[in-house]
Order: sequence, then C-alpha cells, then structure tokens
Amino acid sequence: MTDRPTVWEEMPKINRDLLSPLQTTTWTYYLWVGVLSCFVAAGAGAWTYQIQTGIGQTDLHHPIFWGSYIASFVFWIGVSHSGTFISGVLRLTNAEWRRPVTRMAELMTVVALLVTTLFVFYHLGRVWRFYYLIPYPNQRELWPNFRSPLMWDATAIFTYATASTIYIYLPLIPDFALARDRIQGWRKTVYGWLAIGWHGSQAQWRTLEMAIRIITPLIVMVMISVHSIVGFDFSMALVPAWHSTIFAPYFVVGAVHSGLGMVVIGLYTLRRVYRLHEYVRTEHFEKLGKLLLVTTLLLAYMYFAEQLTVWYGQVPDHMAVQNSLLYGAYAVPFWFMVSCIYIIPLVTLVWPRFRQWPVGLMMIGLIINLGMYIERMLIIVPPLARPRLSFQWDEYFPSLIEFAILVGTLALALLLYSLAVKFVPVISIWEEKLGKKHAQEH
Amino acid sequence: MALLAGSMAMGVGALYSIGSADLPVQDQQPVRFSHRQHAGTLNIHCQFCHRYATQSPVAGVPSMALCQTCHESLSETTPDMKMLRIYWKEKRPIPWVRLQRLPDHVYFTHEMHLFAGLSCTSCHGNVSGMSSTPRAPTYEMGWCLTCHEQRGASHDCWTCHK
Amino acid sequence: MNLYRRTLLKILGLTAAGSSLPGCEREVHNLVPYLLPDDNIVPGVANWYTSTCQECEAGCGTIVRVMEGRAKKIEGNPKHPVNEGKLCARGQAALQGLYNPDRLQGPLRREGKRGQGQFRPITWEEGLAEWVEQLRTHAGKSAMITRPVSGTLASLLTTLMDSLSGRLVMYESTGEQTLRTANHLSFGTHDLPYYDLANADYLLSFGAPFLEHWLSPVSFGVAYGKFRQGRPLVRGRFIQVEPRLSLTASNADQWIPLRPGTEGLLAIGIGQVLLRDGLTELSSFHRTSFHQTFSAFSLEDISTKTEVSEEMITQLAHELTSANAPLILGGGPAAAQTNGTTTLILINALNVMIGAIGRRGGLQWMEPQISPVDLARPGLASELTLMDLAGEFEQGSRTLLHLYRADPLFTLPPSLKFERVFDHAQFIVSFSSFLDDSTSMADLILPDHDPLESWGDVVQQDTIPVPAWSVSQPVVRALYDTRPIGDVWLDAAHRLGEPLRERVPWNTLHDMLKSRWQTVLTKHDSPQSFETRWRETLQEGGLWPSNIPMRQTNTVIPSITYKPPEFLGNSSEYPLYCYPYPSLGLHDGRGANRPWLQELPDPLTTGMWGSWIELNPTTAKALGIHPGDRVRVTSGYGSIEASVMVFPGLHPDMIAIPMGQGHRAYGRYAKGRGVNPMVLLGPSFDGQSGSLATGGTRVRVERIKGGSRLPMLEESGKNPVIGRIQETGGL
Amino acid sequence: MSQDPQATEEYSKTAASPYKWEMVVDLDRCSGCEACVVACHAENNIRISGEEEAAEGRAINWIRIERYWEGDYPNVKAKFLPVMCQHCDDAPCEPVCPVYASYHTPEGLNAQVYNRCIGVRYCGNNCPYVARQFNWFDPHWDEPLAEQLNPDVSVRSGGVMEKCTFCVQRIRSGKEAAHKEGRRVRDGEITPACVQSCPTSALIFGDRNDPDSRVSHLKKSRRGFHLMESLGTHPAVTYLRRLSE
Repeated sequence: MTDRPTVWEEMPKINRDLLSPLQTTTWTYYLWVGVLSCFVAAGAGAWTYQIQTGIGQTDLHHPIFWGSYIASFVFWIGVSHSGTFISGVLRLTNAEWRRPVTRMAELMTVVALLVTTLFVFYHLGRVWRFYYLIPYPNQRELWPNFRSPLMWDATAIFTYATASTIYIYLPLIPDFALARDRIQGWRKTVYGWLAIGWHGSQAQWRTLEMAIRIITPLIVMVMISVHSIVGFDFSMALVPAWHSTIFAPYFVVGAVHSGLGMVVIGLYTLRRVYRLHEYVRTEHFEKLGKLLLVTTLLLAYMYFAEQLTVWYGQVPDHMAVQNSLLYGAYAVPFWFMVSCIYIIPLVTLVWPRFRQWPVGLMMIGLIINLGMYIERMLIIVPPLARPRLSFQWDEYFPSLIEFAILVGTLALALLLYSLAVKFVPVISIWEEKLGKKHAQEH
Repeated sequence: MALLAGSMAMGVGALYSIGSADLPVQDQQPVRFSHRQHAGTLNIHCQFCHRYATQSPVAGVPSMALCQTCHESLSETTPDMKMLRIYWKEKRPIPWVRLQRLPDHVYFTHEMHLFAGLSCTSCHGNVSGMSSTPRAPTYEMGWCLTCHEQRGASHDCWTCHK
Repeated sequence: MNLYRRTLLKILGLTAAGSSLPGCEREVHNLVPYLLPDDNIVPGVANWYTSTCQECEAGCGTIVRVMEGRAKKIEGNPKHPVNEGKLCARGQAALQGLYNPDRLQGPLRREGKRGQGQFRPITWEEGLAEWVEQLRTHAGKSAMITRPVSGTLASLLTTLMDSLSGRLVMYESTGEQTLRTANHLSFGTHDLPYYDLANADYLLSFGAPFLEHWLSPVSFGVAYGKFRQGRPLVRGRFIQVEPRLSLTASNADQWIPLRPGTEGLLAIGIGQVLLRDGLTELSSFHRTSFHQTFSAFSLEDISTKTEVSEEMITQLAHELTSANAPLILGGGPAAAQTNGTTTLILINALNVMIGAIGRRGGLQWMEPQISPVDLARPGLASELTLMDLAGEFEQGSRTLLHLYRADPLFTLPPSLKFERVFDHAQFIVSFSSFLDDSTSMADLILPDHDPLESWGDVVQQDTIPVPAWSVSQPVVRALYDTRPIGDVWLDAAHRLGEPLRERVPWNTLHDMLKSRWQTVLTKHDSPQSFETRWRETLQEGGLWPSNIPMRQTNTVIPSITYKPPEFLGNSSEYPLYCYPYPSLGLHDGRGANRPWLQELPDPLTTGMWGSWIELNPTTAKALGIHPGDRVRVTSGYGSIEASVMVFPGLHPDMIAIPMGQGHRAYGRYAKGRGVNPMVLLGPSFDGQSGSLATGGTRVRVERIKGGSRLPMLEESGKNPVIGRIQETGGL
Repeated sequence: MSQDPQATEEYSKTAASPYKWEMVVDLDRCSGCEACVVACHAENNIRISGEEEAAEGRAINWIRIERYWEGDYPNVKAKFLPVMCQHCDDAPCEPVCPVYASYHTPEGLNAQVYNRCIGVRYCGNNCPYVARQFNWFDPHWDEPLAEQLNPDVSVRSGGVMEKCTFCVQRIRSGKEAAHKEGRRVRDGEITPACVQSCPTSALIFGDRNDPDSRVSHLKKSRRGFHLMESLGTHPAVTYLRRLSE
C-alpha cells in the first residue's frame, strides 16, 4: 500500500511509452514498409498473372488438385488462433501475465484472418465467379450446397472473423478514447469515431467488462469449432490418410502450436523495436515457452497416435501415403518437419534456462512455424499424390508463381501488422494499468 | 446508414441480375427489316421464313433467295428494299445483327419446344407488332425455369446445360 | 487465311463457331444467311455422309458427321464388311488432316535452293503449265512414288504412267511385302487370305501385330472381340511369340519371348513335334518335303537358339492339335529380319499341318471378283524396288519425280541413300497436302484435296471374306485452293493432247469414277436406273457382294532351308538388337502432324509427344541407366539420342524404339519432335521379298548427360522415385 | 426440353426416372487400342494440351487406358484398365461441391455443370478413380482445327472441372427422338462415342431399367465387379474380369 502513489505516477509513463509508436515514426519504419510493399506488389503481380493466364501457373495437376494455397490457408487460420487462444483462454483462466500479450495476439488474429481469406481466392479456378459461394437470392434460384464441408468452412470462418473483430474491438475502446484525447489531426476524428463516446464512466467500465466476459468464452468455442471444421475439409473426404477422426482436435492443437510460435516472434520483435522491456519481461517468454512445450507434447501424441493407427491397420491405400512420408518421396520434408515441430522444441523447451532466453524462444517460434507450414503441405499433398489407382501416383512442388504469391502474402501480413502497430497501441494500455493496480493490490 | 443500405441493395440487385445474356449494344440492323410488315400486315407465318424451327435446334435465318422469292416481283418502294436488292445483286449475304443468343453452355432446341406445343410468341413476344425487332427479353435461366416450373418440364441441369 | 474466311462466310450460314470458343463474349455476333439455300443442310442438324478411310490401306468404311458444312466426327460405317461400324484411333483422327493448320492451301513454286524449304504461292494455271512443260521435256523419264492407292485413281495413274512410259511405284513402309511374298510362294496367289480369327478357338501368333497396324487392325479388333467373348462357352486362347511385348502380345494369354529372328526356328520345332507325334495328316506331296524341312535341327538345338524351352515347344504343338480351330499368324518382328520370308513360309507350313487352310477359323481365299474398277494396279513396291528406282535416277534414265502422300526421305533409312533420287531428279512435283520431309524438296507443289473433300473409291479384296468396293465422296467443300490429284492429272493429260486424251477422256476423276461404276451397277442388271443405284451405293458407302464362294487353294510350299537371321554390326561392338516398331498412333510417321495422335499415349509405355528408347530393366541396370536418363544409340550407320523408358516386356539383348517421330518438316506438331529410329538402320534386306529388315541392325547404347521430362500418361512412371507398381487389384 | 403433360408426369413426378444409364467394360475384350480415347476427344471437344502441359501431367482424357505391369521378364504381363467417370450412385464428388456444379441427374448420371463450376477442385480430390480433369488454362486450337468442334458440347474455359458425361448430348438427342415417336429409347440406340468406336466391343452402354438390355444382362455376369467396391460408391460402370488361366 505504500507504493500506491508510485503506481499512479507510473500511469503517464505507461501512456507515453505505449502511445509513442502512434506518435513517432523513424525512417527505418518507412524503409521497412517500403520493402514490404514491394514484396506485396510482386505478389499481387503474380496473382494478376495467374488470373489472366490460368490457375495452371501453379504446379498443380491431377490428381493433386490442392496444394500450397490450401496449405497456406490452413496455416494462416492456425496463426489466427493465437489471438483467441492467448487472450481468450488466458483471460478465462485469469492468467495475470497475459496483459502485455493479448493485444499483439489479437491483432495477429485479425491480420491472419484477412490473409487467410485471400488464399481461398488465390485457389479458385474461376475467382471472378466467387459469388456463387455466397447464399444470396438470385434469378437462377440456385443456392450453395450446404452439404459441402467447404461451405461449413466458409460459414465458420465468416463467424470467426466477425466474432474476433468484435473481440479485438471491445478492449480497444478505452485505448481509442485515450488516443483521441492525446493525438491531434485527422486521426483524432477517426479515434473519436472508434471510441464511440467513451469517457470512462463507471457504467461504461461495467458494461465493457461484462461484454468482454460474455464474448471471451464464446470466441474460444468458435475458435475450437472453426479449426475443427477446417479439419473436416479433409477428414470428410474419401482421400486415403485424410479420412481420419483425429483430424479435428489435431488441427486445433496444431493451430495453437503455430499460433503460439507466432506470438513469441511478434512479442520479441515488438519488444526490441519499441523497447518495451519493462512491459514484456522474461517471465512472459518463460510462460509462453511452457505453453509451447504443452502443445508440442500434445501435438506429438496426436500425430503419433494417427500414424500408429494407420500402421497398425496396414490398409494398403493408407500405407502408400505413410510409406511415402516415412521413407518415400516425401521423407526429407517429413523428417525435417518432425524435427522442427516436435524434436527441436522438445529438447530445448524442457530446459528452464532456455525458456528464459528470449532470442532462443523467438528462434523456436520461427522453427515451429516453418515446420508447421511444411506440415500443412504434408497433410495435403502426399495423400493426394497417392490415389488408390497407383497408375496416377505423382509428385508436386510449388511453382515460382506460387512462391511469389506466398511470399507476397506473408509480406502483406507483416505490412498490415506494421501498419496496425501505428494505429493501435500494441499493448492494451488500460489493461496494463489494471494489471499494475492488481499487482499492487495483492 | 441509408447510404449503406442503398449500396447494399444495389450490390445484391447487381448480383441478382448477373446473367449471361448479351447487352443491348449495336442493335442497328444493316437493312431495317420490319416484322410488323411481314408477320403482321402481310401475315406471313413465322415458319415460312424461319423454316427449320420444327426440325432443328435452331430456327434459322431465311436465305437471301427466300427473301427474293417475294421481293423479286415487288417494286422498290423503300430505301431498305433497295438495299436488299443491292445485296442480292452483289451476291452478298446480309450480315444481320444477332439479337438473340444463348451462351455456349446452354442447350436449347426449338424443335422440342414447338413439339411441346409452345407458340413462337411465348418466348419471342409479339414481334408481328414491332416495326423494329428489339433485343429479346433476356433469356435468363430464371426466366426459363419459371416456364419449366409452370409446365412441369424437367428441372434437371443437364436438360438445358451441355 | 483471308481468302479462307471470306469463303466460309459465303458458304456457311451461321457463324456459330465463334461462339463456341471462350473469350468472345464481347463481340458483336452476326447472323449471316445463305445466299442460296442448300437443301441438304438444315442448320443445327447433323448430316452423316459415307466415306472410306484412307489413313491406311485397310479400307474401312466410314460415316462422317457434318454440320453446317463442317466435318465434326468420323465413325465406322456399321454396314461396311471390313470394320462393322468400328474405327481405330488413326481413322478418327483423319479430321485433323482435313483441318490441319499446316495444310498447303494452294500451289507452290520453290524459291531459292532445293531443300531450303522456301516456296512462293502461284496460280494453278502457272503451276499446271510449268508441270506440263516439264512432262514434255522429260518425256519417258518420269517416275511417281505414291502411297498405295486403289480403285479409280489407281487405274488412272497406272494408265497415265503407262502412256508416259513412266514408272509408278506404290510404296508403303508397313506394306507387309514379306507376307505377300511368303504367301505367294506358299499358295501361289498374290491375294492375302482372310484370317478367320473370329471363328478360331486357338491363336498362335508369331509377332503379328494384328491389334495395332497389321493388315486390317479394325477388322482384326472386331474379330478379336468375338474370338474372346463372342461365343457362348468358347473363349479363344491366344499365344503370342515375339521378342518384345507388343500391345497385341499384352492381350495374349501367354507371351513367349524368344531371341530375335528365331521365329522360323521355333516354327520348325513345333512342326517337328507335330510330325514326330503324328499329330498331322499331310498329302504325300508335303510329307517328304516337310519331313526334310522340319527335321533339319534337333529340338535341343532349337531350344537353345530360340531360348524357348523344349517343353514349351512340345506344349505349343499339342495345344495346336487339341484345339478345334487353331490358327497361326506371323508378322511384325518375325517378318522384319533378313530371313523374314522364310519364317513366314514356315508358319504357313504349320498352318497347312494343322489343317487351317480353307477351314472355318483358318485361312480362306474368296473367288476373285470383278471389281467396279479394274485392279490393274501394280503390286506394292519393296525397298529394293525403290533402290532400283534410285539407280534409274542416278543413271539419268529417270529425271522427273512425282510424289504423292509418300515421304521416302523420312520412312527410309538414310543409309539407303535415297536422297540420290532427289539429288539427281531434274524436277520434282509433289501432290501432297503437307510439306513433309520429301515434299519440302520439291520444285513444284500441286496440293491434293483432303480425302474428305474428294471423290474416290477403294477396292479391298484382301483379308476380308467378301470384297468391299467402297466409295468416298466429298463430305465438305474444299477448304483451300487445292485440286484433287485425279483432276490435275486428267487436266495435264488433256494438255499433253493425243494420244493421252483419248485414253482418259474424262474431265474429272468424278466423271471417270461414275463411268466406271456405271458398268458395274448396270451389270448387276437391276431394273433401277444407274442414278438411283449410284445414290444407294453412296448411301451405303459402297458395294459388297455377298455369298462369295471360297476358293480352293493349292499349297505349293517348297522344301525350305532355314537360314539364321543376319545382323549388320558385330556383336562385340554393337551388343544389342534394335527393333523400331510402328507407333500405334503415328504409325510410320504419317500421323505425327495430328495433335490427337501426338497426345495419344502409347498404350504400353504411356509416352506422348516424343520418342523414347525402350530397355529391359536388367539391361538398363547393367548399363547403369535409369528411367528418364538420356542415352545415345549408335549403330554403324548413325546415332540418335533420346530418353530411356525401362520396359519390362523386352528381350534383354534388344532395344525397341517407336517410329513416327523425328520429322525435319511436316508441320508444327511434327517438326523437330523426337527422333527417327530409321537413322540407325543399315541396308539389310530380306532377299526374297526385297523388304528392308528393320530388325537387322545391331546397336550399342551409352548414357549421356542430361535427362528430359518425357510426357507420360502414367504419372508414376515419370518419376523414378516412385518406381514401378505391381499391384493390379482385381483386374 | 418440355414435354406433354402425360410424359411430364412420368418423367418428373415419380422418383425413379424411366432410364438409368450404365456401362459395362469387358476387360477380356479390351485390347488397349485407344480408339475410344480419340473418339472421346473428337466428340467432346477435349482440349489439345500440347507437349508442355502433357509433361506437367495435365493432359486431359475423359477415358484413359491404365496399364499395370505384373511380374518380371520373361513372365511379365501388361494389363489394361480403361478408366472413365464411374457415374457412381453415391458419388464422393457430389456432396463436396460447394456450388452444386457436381450433382446427380435423375437418370443416374453424375453431372458436371461447367458454367456453375468455380474451380475449388474438391471434387477432383475426392474422386477415388481420378476421373475428374481440370482445365488449368483456357483451351486453344490452332486455326482451323476449331472447325471440328462439336456444337452439342460446351467448350470448357480455364478454371473449370470436367469429366466423362457418358456423352450426355447423345443421350439427350436419343431421348428426344424417342420422345417424338412416343416410345422408350431402344437398347443400343444410344451409344457414347467410346462405345461406338470400340473395335472389340469391350464397352457396352445401355439402360439398367430395361431388364432386357445388354447392360442388364452383362451386369449379372459372374465376371462382374466394380472398381474399389469397398468404398461404397456404387459405380454405374461394371467391369468384367479378364480371364486367364
């Protein structure tokens, strides 16, 4: 209780620290945005070229009809789960350390979701007819087919996008109000609009907290169902090695795995760039490290269980896929992937000292995400490449156009995130303050 | 808000009406042929000129020789009749502008529709009252379906799509 | 192109073709009416016209679907006795000859040096005038190389070349000269018999590729269906003996590989067992001669040389005798050796021993019939005949060369130096529709109509039970400024004046055709007028008299001495046999400009759009060669480079290469694609028939740098990582 | 197509359509000659892929002859298996299409409506027979090859899935002819292009609802089996086993 005045003294500093990215911009930022924009433009050019000439610019060919675009779709959906998981689940469990992390993660959710939807469009053979997917009244009296897992998917993602937008917006209101009061110029008007008349009355605080309390469990449920449904895209199919009951939970855990990895990367980068060492402390990295260890073990168990069942069953159709992974055409990426997402995280993260090493954790995050990207590819490609008629067995490797689009999209995600950092405080200011207050009360 | 609602309505409306029919551009025919004169005043039967309608998917445009069977004995009272004569003399076919066209993915046969007892006017309108033939009512899928529904004809996609 | 467009608009009613292509949605669409109505054309409704397929010499009857003046599809004529409504891949692809983008669109005159391939368009008048001038200059010194033609055109060309003291050579690289010679020596007739496969219940084939390109593949296909499943309770059994598992062999119940060229020896072995075990009844005439022939080798010796076990030889002999209606065929690789004729005569002798001659389910000849047009066409030329012709050109006794749908520069091995003819010829006229390897050497090109645009008839009296005299009529109007070869020759004959004019008084081939058919159709004294009968004939697709009696054949097989095959190149330097085989789609190369046929996967290797070298897996392993590797094949006469396909059904001492690719010209689809295996072959002949022994050259194979992605239908075959899959499930 | 009231009653009100089209492939007759392949290309406006696309595994064939090797030299066998769309009664490709471009007709055909297809290609993945083919690019014919195109069949643009239709255009015109004469389609009256061309008559097509049709008889053959029967797709194509000792 003696420190009480200090906490209140800290408040202006918190405001200053956390609003500073919104107020000052260095030349390196402009350079960074410029470079990213070039990559995005290259990706956009590649996409335009693909639309003009045909989807054949990919390396896809029968029987491998799905490739890197769908894999990226699954990957980015996974990344988008970081937000809801870190902030939603941790909020639900009242984990105090979440406070500096939530906003970063939620931003990631929104950015990743935007990027995810792009991949659907990249993938379509006739993207200009995308509106056939939308259920709207039309003179042809035609509706989409709700029996198709893809429609479930579209519905789920739309729901998730809506819900997570609301979810990120609610805790932003007080921060927008803060920005409104501290930033001049045209942005003041925008923040004014976004703050929807927030002036911090007791009633408003109560409503906000109630709203957050309601939406948090909902978003967690949506998140779990969304990725289950993405898993259904595969497990509902008749393709050997897709038709598996473990896919839904496996996809959810996989998503969280890569999402956590992504959060660690984001956390480390933002901390360095904006010198947020006071807010993002080693403790946070250690906690995230522990979580990563949990998902690693969980995912490894599920993966092992799935492969074991296939091996035990010895159904030739499925064995063809497994063999191609274990020692066939896909063995190199497979074992690389296994090391990236299971072995390396496991042997490093079990060491408490390692978990306290932010750079190391960041690198583990990178490795995990690289591995998970490959893992997504390996979920999609080998089963398609080993159809039951062995006459049609084939291989696939993404084409240059595909790489250009993938890299361009990654750049777009980074660009959107970088722009967002300039627009919203990367650490929830009011929650940070609340945390300080709580810490003091205990 | 009204703006938003308005633009949404426009968007949905645009989507609703998206179809495959031609847009009414360049409907100017090289010779101003009048269906009112031929089918109306002179009461020539549709199939006298469009003679393949009962035996073919397409109704067919009359050959120049068919035009000439009547026009040979007619004096040229209008500039368009003169035009026709010039075309015939030069042995050039008239490049009629196509007003009614179905996309390549539609299978439509005049033969079976006439066999089912439909009259030409059911789909083409009362052309005998029109001096210049306008672009037909857009042959949209919904329009076809309405009639198929009313008459209990097949709804299977492959009845009309190929 | 411009000309073509305008013509079309005049001729055709609806410009609907444009609308069937994507990406034209924004264009203004016009309806262009006919000037004059054509009573035969109802827009939107298809007409079917009969015609005759001229893609090979089998003479299948076809019907062509025509809509609004365009040919859409070719199908077999169900009433035709050769093919009974069926048609092979090549026959159906004839449409892409008609609509080939590389067709010659009018007469051309060479510019620049011969062989540079530069031509300028000229008018027909110019072209004809120049040609007639040349005919006058080179009077008595002209020659014509053509693909086999029959019917009216054949008699026209024969008559004219006769009158001009010219030499007419009909050449077909798969003309089965060996078989014709062997049959002549065995049965004393030039006609090929009808092999009654449909009614046989046991078939032993020494390499005859009857399901691919042999004689009349569609009619054999029809018969094969009946042979297998056409009769209740009887399913024919089929054994194929040859060093490479061909498409035909892969349909056999058993494929027996043997050492290349030893088919005759195996026949001796089988005959020996038949005689030894008293399983055959022979006339006294044959008994002595056969005993002599068939006991020349010991069974053990035969087994070693052929690599077929003694048990197998005995088993084959016993199976032949226990069958009710056994039949033996020989051809393909068996005929492609220096001892080809001998081998086939030995096979004929076996047919005599099993009583297949004149029997149902055996070999039958019909009584010769008088065809609507006389059959005064020369026999097919062998390669030796062509060599003789080349000699004449070298000596200068021939100076004017005519080419018609024959491409000897492509189909003959360069080692035969046939380009001598082109070097020595003072003037070369071609009537071909495409600038193929030979035609691009021409001085004057007077392109013929496509068969679908012209009148013609085909007389087929070989290999069928009833004669088929088929007619082909123009089913579409000529697309380009081309003229039918018959009309062009008649025109030239008239310009040359008497006495030629008198011998061929007709103005067009159509007139000649009709006048010839008139004699036949009225001879069959029916009350109807000729015009009615003629129309009926056109509707039917031709005339095929039924109830033709079978001819009694005398077997005149002499006493034969088997001689082993001879190969060019010694076995230490060139350890491997080489067998170029006609490709299923491209045949000897004439199909190479049809994209459908280029894209037709070879049924066994599934390769498309290219050439490959087939190697036995063991041999490949021994040479350190993997599938997809690039290799150089070298013989004493030339070398080629292509990628390797490992082919499990191949004698380990042999490589096989499909023919048909490696054109230096012949349009965008064929030019510069793949390799021509003929380059490897040396001047090795079967002396009796004068045929080139395509299997008679030895080669060596060595790996070279690089590898290429050969298009294959079998996805897994492209990739050595996946390798070969053995499972076939429940097939 | 519109019908007179009685026929309409018969066609659309009853659940079962008057026809159920099926095919039989007699492997004992099939010689692998590929006449069917060219027939199919000619009839159905199948694009010419060209060397480059063929090398990328993108050559389109609605019917293909698969060749399986068995054994090693000298006891090696090559077996042919013609594979086309099996027109499954429980087709895996149908429920996964998000826009109903793939659906089942009342006559048992597995239909693909090209103009509805947006190219998500799920159906292609889910077809265990790899019968579905995709247009990776717009088709192209060098002039004047396009003159040959069949006006009864759509030319598929790029980005669209396509596959064997059992030559629905032939079925349609056969039914129209029969309808105008007020009768059922006779057995053998309708033949898809592949069936028509097959020299050995290995392919047989007909109406399963007609108990006397050749297809109905052959389907009962003891040699009959379906491809991947265990998947429960209930194909409309019955194969007759090749006999060998």
